[in-house]
Amino acid sequence: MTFEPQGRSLSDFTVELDVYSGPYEWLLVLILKDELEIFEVPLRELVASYMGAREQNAANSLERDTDFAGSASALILLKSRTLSPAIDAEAEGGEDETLSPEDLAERLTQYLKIRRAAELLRENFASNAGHYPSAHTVPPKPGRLRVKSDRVTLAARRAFSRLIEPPVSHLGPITVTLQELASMIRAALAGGPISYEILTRDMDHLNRAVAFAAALSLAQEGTLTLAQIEPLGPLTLEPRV
Amino acid sequence: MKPSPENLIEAVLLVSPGPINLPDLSSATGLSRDEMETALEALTERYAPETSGIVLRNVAGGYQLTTNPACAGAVERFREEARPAPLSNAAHEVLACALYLGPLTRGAVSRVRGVNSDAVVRALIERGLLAEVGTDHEAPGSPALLGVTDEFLAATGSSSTDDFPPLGSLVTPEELSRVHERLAS
Amino acid sequence: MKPSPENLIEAVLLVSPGPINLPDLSSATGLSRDEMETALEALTERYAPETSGIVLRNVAGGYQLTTNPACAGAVERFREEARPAPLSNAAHEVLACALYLGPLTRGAVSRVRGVNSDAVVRALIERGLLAEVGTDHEAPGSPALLGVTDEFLAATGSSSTDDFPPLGSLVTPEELSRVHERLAS
Repeated sequence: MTFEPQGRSLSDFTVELDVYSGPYEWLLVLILKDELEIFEVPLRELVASYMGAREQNAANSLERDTDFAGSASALILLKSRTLSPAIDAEAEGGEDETLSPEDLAERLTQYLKIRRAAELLRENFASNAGHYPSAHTVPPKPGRLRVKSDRVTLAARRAFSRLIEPPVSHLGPITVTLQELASMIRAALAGGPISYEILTRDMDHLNRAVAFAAALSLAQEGTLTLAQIEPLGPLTLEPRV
Repeated sequence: MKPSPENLIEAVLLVSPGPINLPDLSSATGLSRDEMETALEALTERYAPETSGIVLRNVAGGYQLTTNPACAGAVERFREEARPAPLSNAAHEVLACALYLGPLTRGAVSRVRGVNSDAVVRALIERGLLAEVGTDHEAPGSPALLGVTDEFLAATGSSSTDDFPPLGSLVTPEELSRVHERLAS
Repeated sequence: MKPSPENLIEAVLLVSPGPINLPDLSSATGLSRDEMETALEALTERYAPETSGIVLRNVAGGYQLTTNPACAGAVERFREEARPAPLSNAAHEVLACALYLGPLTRGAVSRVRGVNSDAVVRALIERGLLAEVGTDHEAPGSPALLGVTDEFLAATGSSSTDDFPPLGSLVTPEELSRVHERLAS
């Protein structure tokens, strides 16, 4: 890995995830442009990947750490908002009606059915994959083809506003040491609930922030529960059984 | 040689980019409905997935020759293309909404799923599985209505949307009562 | 089913628009020369002009499936009556490039879109929507310049390219300058 002494400190950080592989900065752009669903980005892996690629002694390590912590926390906020429709609806200004239990039950039932239908579709797609059509098609007779002009203008908008990834072949591959913080938290949880303060006692600011991000991600996955008895009071990580 | 009905149908199927419905097949080949049905039965056997590398499928309201998925590896190597990545959970949910509740607007999809679904809808339109099939003139701003496409039917191996089991049958009464219980508690 | 050598070859032949030579066929299917030759003999019989509407031909460049000339009437009628396959999103994007930025070279189209677009360009030229309208003498190798055709205008129901909304109304000035940077690079 090479470091640029100034400019964008994370420009050389690349990530390898199932949903995306390439420069981290472009991952952020894709998420912000809604071209990649934040829903599908495993934040824990992202944090692990950063920690694995981190070089303590690099000249701009502080700047890099700060930038990463900043953008990672923004992603967490974005993801939690996506997962929480209540906030979404509020932000969009609509749907502030309170649902009666019957309505809520109706909605959940509807969603459950759609969920099941989605599972059925997944099976159908999987069992029908691999049917490729004939390539021996004859060109249609001139004049029979209709092109919708609004699709052409839509395509113009799409093609001309698309951000194109810069070539990254000159960047060396990053070897990711896996899930440092997440496994550290898991190990700590083996001894029962642990307070966030104790867990992060010996950490610097950045590590504390990243540990929090990892804890949130583990909570989302269902590995642990975050308990905070009083608002702004001490935070406890509890293993979920 | 005087071509048989099977021959004529085979030849037309080879040059068709998508599934051909019976009226189009009849008008190209000049065969009667009965002749076509007999010939298609014979061809279904000739191009059966158990014995042939090319298979005859009855999808999206028509007939189509495609490669046998058992040979997909060789085909993908030849085309130097990997199989497209499988769809996400979110994408399957959006398609399920369009299939069972559609045509419906983007807003309606998002309401059913509880999260904004616009990006997923856009990706599915790109892949040709979803399309804007009309306009909801009642709603403010006359938003577009989304429906599944013939390509969706072909990709799921269905002849029509009627091939799918009714939505109500996908959830058991026990599951439904669990939902109500959880809400009551 | 475990596909036989015949099955693998059939499938690859279906997705190849032109003749395939034996080395390419072998690298796609993983078959040895002997296996291929035995299989091709069997397939030549299966797809013989005396019995089949699809025939296997051994032409200069290799092996190819084609329609049986005896079925040409049906194929021609199908071609005349068939509704052409709708254009893909990629095809619409290439047309948009030619319409709004053209005449421009194949390379410029690929740079603007960020992906190699040669195959899409070829298909659009075949369909008569795009044509080589000049030469870029400045560029190395003097590549051809592409523009939309009168047929494109007819297909969109427009009388001239001025019927389309101006580019400035579709994208922001920043986006536009990025596009021009890519064109110039």
